[in-house]
Amino acid sequence: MTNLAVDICGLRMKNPTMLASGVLDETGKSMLMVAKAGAGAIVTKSIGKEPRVGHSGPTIVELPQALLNAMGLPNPGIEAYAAEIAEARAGEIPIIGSVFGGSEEEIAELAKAMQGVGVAAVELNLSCPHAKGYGAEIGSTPEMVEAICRSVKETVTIPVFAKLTPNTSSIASLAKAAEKGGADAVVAINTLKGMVISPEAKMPVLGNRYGGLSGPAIRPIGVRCVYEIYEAVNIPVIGVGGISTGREAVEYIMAGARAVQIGTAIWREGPEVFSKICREIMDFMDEYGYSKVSEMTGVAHHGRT
Amino acid sequence: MTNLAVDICGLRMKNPTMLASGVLDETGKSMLMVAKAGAGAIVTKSIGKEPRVGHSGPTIVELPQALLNAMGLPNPGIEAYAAEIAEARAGEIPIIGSVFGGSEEEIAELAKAMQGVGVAAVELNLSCPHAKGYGAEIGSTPEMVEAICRSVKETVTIPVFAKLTPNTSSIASLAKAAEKGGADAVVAINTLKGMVISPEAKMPVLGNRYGGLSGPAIRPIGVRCVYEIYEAVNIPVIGVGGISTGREAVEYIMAGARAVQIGTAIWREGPEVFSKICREIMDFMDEYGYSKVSEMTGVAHHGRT
Amino acid sequence: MVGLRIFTVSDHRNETPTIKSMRFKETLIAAPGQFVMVWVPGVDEFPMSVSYAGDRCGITYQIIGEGTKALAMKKPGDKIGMRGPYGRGFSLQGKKLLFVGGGAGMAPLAPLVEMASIKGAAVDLVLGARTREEMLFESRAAVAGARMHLSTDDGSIGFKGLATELAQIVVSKHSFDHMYACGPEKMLVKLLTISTEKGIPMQASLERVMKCGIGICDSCAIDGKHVCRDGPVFNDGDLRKFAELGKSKLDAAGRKIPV
Amino acid sequence: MVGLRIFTVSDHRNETPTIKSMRFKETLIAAPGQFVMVWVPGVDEFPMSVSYAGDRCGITYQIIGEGTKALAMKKPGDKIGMRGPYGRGFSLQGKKLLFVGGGAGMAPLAPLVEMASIKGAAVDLVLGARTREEMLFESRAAVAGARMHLSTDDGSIGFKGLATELAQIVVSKHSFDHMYACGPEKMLVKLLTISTEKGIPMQASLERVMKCGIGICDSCAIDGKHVCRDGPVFNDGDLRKFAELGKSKLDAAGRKIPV
Ligand SMILES: Cc1cc2nc3c(=O)[nH]c(=O)nc-3n(C[C@H](O)[C@H](O)[C@H](O)COP(=O)(O)OP(=O)(O)OC[C@H]3O[C@@H](n4cnc5c(N)ncnc54)[C@H](O)[C@@H]3O)c2cc1C
Ligand SMILES: Cc1cc2nc3c(=O)[nH]c(=O)nc-3n(C[C@H](O)[C@H](O)[C@H](O)COP(=O)(O)OP(=O)(O)OC[C@H]3O[C@@H](n4cnc5c(N)ncnc54)[C@H](O)[C@@H]3O)c2cc1C
Ligand SMILES: Cc1cc2nc3c(=O)[nH]c(=O)nc-3n(C[C@H](O)[C@H](O)[C@H](O)COP(=O)(O)O)c2cc1C
Ligand SMILES: Cc1cc2nc3c(=O)[nH]c(=O)nc-3n(C[C@H](O)[C@H](O)[C@H](O)COP(=O)(O)O)c2cc1C
Ligand code: FES
Ligand code: FES
Repeated sequence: MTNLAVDICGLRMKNPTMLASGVLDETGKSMLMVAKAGAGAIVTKSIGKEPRVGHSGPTIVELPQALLNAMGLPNPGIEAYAAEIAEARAGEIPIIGSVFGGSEEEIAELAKAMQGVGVAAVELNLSCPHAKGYGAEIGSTPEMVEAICRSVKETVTIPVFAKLTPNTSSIASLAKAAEKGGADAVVAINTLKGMVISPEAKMPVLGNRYGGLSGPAIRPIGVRCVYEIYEAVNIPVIGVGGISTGREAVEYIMAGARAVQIGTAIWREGPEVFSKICREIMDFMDEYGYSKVSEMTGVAHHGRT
Repeated sequence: MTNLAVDICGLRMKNPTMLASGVLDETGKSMLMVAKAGAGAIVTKSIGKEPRVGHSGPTIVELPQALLNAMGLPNPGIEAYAAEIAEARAGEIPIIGSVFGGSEEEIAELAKAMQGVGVAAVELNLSCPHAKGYGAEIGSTPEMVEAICRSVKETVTIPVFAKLTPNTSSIASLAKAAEKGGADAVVAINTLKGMVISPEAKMPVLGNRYGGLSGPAIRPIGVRCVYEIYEAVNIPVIGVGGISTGREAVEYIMAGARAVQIGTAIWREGPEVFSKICREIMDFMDEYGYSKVSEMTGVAHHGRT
Repeated sequence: MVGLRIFTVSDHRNETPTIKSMRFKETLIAAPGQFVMVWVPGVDEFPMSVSYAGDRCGITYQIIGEGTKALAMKKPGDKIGMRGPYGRGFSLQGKKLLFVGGGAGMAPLAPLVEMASIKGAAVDLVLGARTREEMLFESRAAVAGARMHLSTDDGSIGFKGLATELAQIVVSKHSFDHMYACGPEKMLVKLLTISTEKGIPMQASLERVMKCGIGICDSCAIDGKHVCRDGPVFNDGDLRKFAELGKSKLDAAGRKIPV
Repeated sequence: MVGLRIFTVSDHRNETPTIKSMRFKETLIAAPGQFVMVWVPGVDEFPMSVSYAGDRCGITYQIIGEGTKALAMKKPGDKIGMRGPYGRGFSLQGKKLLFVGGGAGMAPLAPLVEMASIKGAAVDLVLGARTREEMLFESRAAVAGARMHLSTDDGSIGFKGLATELAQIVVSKHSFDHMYACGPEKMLVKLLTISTEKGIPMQASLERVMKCGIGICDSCAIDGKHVCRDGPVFNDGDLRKFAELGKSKLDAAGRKIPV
């Protein structure tokens, strides 16, 4: 019997797909809706201490195979957001709380608050490419990644996932640093820093000028990152970036991912993309004789490592 | 009168488009053909000291908006290649010799040989993401970039272009290092390191596993890099990555590029893409009232820097 | 770029002292009720209903804040960006139709009134405004053949009172088989009660903060649905299920605030 | 992925002691003369003409080096990758056609022979091989209705000598309005002379090292044209312009070597 269930650091997921942070996860009811649409777990929007309105518009540019976004980490602040998480937990799938902050202490504090609200794990956004003083700006050196992971691990008892940036010369070094700092898993990748200029307007389109590139265009970069990380660390890897079919999810899994996250695919396909991807993974496993998802994890390294 | 001519470090180009290194430039006759098709200048394939057959196949994966390649820097070696350059020079547009090597000395020696063959400028490939010991492996820290540029500048009298990798947390730092080392211009970007896995074959598709992503998918990353570099250095920037229309060339120019290079667009559009792009740039300039290309360079920074 | 297109202002005129229409040289195919994200370069981007679809497309907007103020400065020949059209517009059903438009809410309704008339439906329009000169698209609807019912808060023309009060009166006198509405959410809530009481199916266009316009950012969420993708037009079945309708919405930071 | 598709071997058989045909369960639409890039996972990728197009598509290959050796090991049910079809195939013209195939060069010609027969053209085929048992697709062409002219280097069957010598004889006896050829480049050069002398238009399929298959890497260059994109089939006009034809080609490193 083909079985899609996976276990990541004790989180039991009925299938290996998670909602990626920042997409349809500002409200409890939307997260519930995505849970009903078939996701195996939900990562919340990245939440900070205080409410933030984010960047001015445009916050999104649509491209043929990608989105460029500079939302700017809008969020109602951890206090107000607690009610949304409480609502989302009715969905009976694991809720992973994503947090961002400007310092070790702030991130640790937020992680603790998340734990208080009852999330199953916390994901540290060390990788948003377009918010000054947050995200990738504090997650771009192994030293910072290690220090932040360590602080958080000293503060919470739930599993800690470190979400890493691909805007680096060595994501494997960042992953090793996360592992050393005690992270229970790494998530790769966040968006790639990009820009679109309107020649007619003579200026960058995004209100913030710079944004993060997501969607099918970045998938080869995400797969490569997961492949590199898998060879560098022993903790689980969660793959994300441009997945919109079961085959593409399997690509990440074979590169080394235990589970995958899906964001931008919702743009073209709606939340139904989760059940579609799960069905496609199942079909692939049936055809190629896999009975458990974990049998596929990392097989693309076979005979190499 | 709308005029497409540009001048880069003394190289007079009839239009701002150059053939990017590694595409249709292994033979003199192909370079001549591209010159006839309308390119303003030609960058040669990256040439090393000895002949190299490159990686085993597959060397290319076609994606909807990108190519992933791992040619592996195949080339006949500088000695044999001299004849091809001699042939290409009949095209009466500037030929820029691209070189790669494993050390400062080797690169400087190759640059000197290129100068001997009569190229108008030399481009240093400090950025190929898929050849062990070359390219990005030696061009990923500012220290190395500076040292290599300095060695080359001490060795040749023709202009030196440093081609940089986007697989870094700060391409602006690499550009500053190139400027400090004496480079006359920087070229950005080379390909992004990526991987495609075939789930059915359970392995990476490329013979070399890792490859470089090029084409429309990477354009927002290239534009961002040029924009960042333009704010960081005073030497000219040459933009490359995913350009296949005049509008997209203008995007790079407004981000700060004095000229652009075109590679992957030839895949879908053939070498005729050069004259098409030039016509489209001309149309844009006519409509928006620009008479010289240089009037557009960097205008997307207006009111920012 | 798939989404964003540059449009050239062809003309720009005052519809009322606070509402302007901007038309463009370019064509935009859109169904009544669909919207675009309007980019005023260097300022902001915000959602606007397509008030004129097809050739010489256009939008009609109320000057509210920074974005619409900057839009109001644009002259013929100037360029702005728009992406879309997005969302699900109105679906034209029935033969005896009641339209209720409050304030700038007439923007998405006007092209639907025209379409309904062309298709031969009988159209009654309850048009509400603060005062006489703020009445939007009154003549446009009249020219299209709608039977007009005007209301103003100050009684400067027509019925003195709320559009919903006038709608209640109209509904009690005539029979309708479909209602279409756009305007303040309190108005929509009352119309929904009328729809329920009288058993008249209703469609209404909602507004929420919209950042992406394409169903991914959650800023326009209402009870797990998304105004940008599932709406902006919802039918009475959906509307009745929305616990947040007329009560709460999200602000730009995602905080729940009263409507 | 746009290009690469996975194909399942349906059957695999020896055509001659050194040439095998591999057919697949899947369909591949390709014109005669077009080629695919064949990926033997874990080994290499190389160009092969499509020798069977449409349903149960297939390729026919000579065992040369590592790649084709690995291919020869595949059994029904095994999977390989192919991308394509690429390039410009043959364009069928004329009514009285002369085909000249040398060795594995019959692979792209066989489907064209079939197509020509179906369209009612008269087909003469000069088929050359080293020895009798290396004769490729002899019966396939005969079944299609081609008039056969065989030549072997060792005289074990048919004319003893080169296919070009036999072709010269055939051409002197019959009249033709088009020639189609594939085989060793020296053979093509001689046929081109015949084509020029007799004024018979000719098309021939060329081989060069191919790495990308899509016209960007320059490895298949011949006088500034690209076999993968401008070819592999060229007409006599192009062929005559190629100074490198029969003389030089590039090796895998891009060095010019003798053909
Ligand atoms: C689907 C949709 C279609 C719309 N169509 C139209 C239309 O056709 N014509 C039109 O005039 N407007 C329309 N709107 C509303 C319009 O988007 C806002 O009025 C506009 O964004 C205000 O932008 P601003 O930059 O001028 O104001 P901001 O600076 O963004 O806001 C100024 C003040 O106005 C308030 N405000 C912001 N948005 C709204 C809103 N939606 N309603 C009421 N107050 C608001 C803010 O809270 C703030 O206090 C539509 C909205 C949606 C969601
Ligand atoms: C457009 C095109 C269509 C082709 N169609 C067919 C076909 O239908 N059937 C078929 O059998 N072959 C065909 N070939 C030739 C085929 O691609 C090569 O024989 C194959 O690449 C050899 O691969 P390998 O890995 O076995 O040998 P390699 O290990 O790559 O090479 C082994 C030896 O063979 C030599 N060699 C390599 N390529 C060729 C070549 N093209 N011709 C002669 N010797 C070569 C090498 O130089 C080397 O010495 C075609 C080539 C092209 C360009
Ligand atoms: C609109 C949008 C908002 C995002 N917000 C966040 C965020 O708040 N925190 C975060 O860690 N990642 C955020 N991301 C990144 C995604 O979680 C994901 O890493 C990335 O988009 C790649 O996956 P995808 O191609 O499936 O979207 C956001 C992405 C998008 C498109
Ligand atoms: C097949 C191929 C081969 C390439 N070879 C080289 C090379 O030898 N040296 C180099 O500096 N860049 C090389 N590049 C990178 C291009 O010059 C260019 O920087 C990159 O492809 C982005 O531009 P594009 O999207 O227009 O192709 C190669 C790219 C491709 C697709
Ligand atoms: S505006 Fe982003 S989800 Fe609706
Ligand atoms: S095989 Fe690459 S150009 Fe022809």
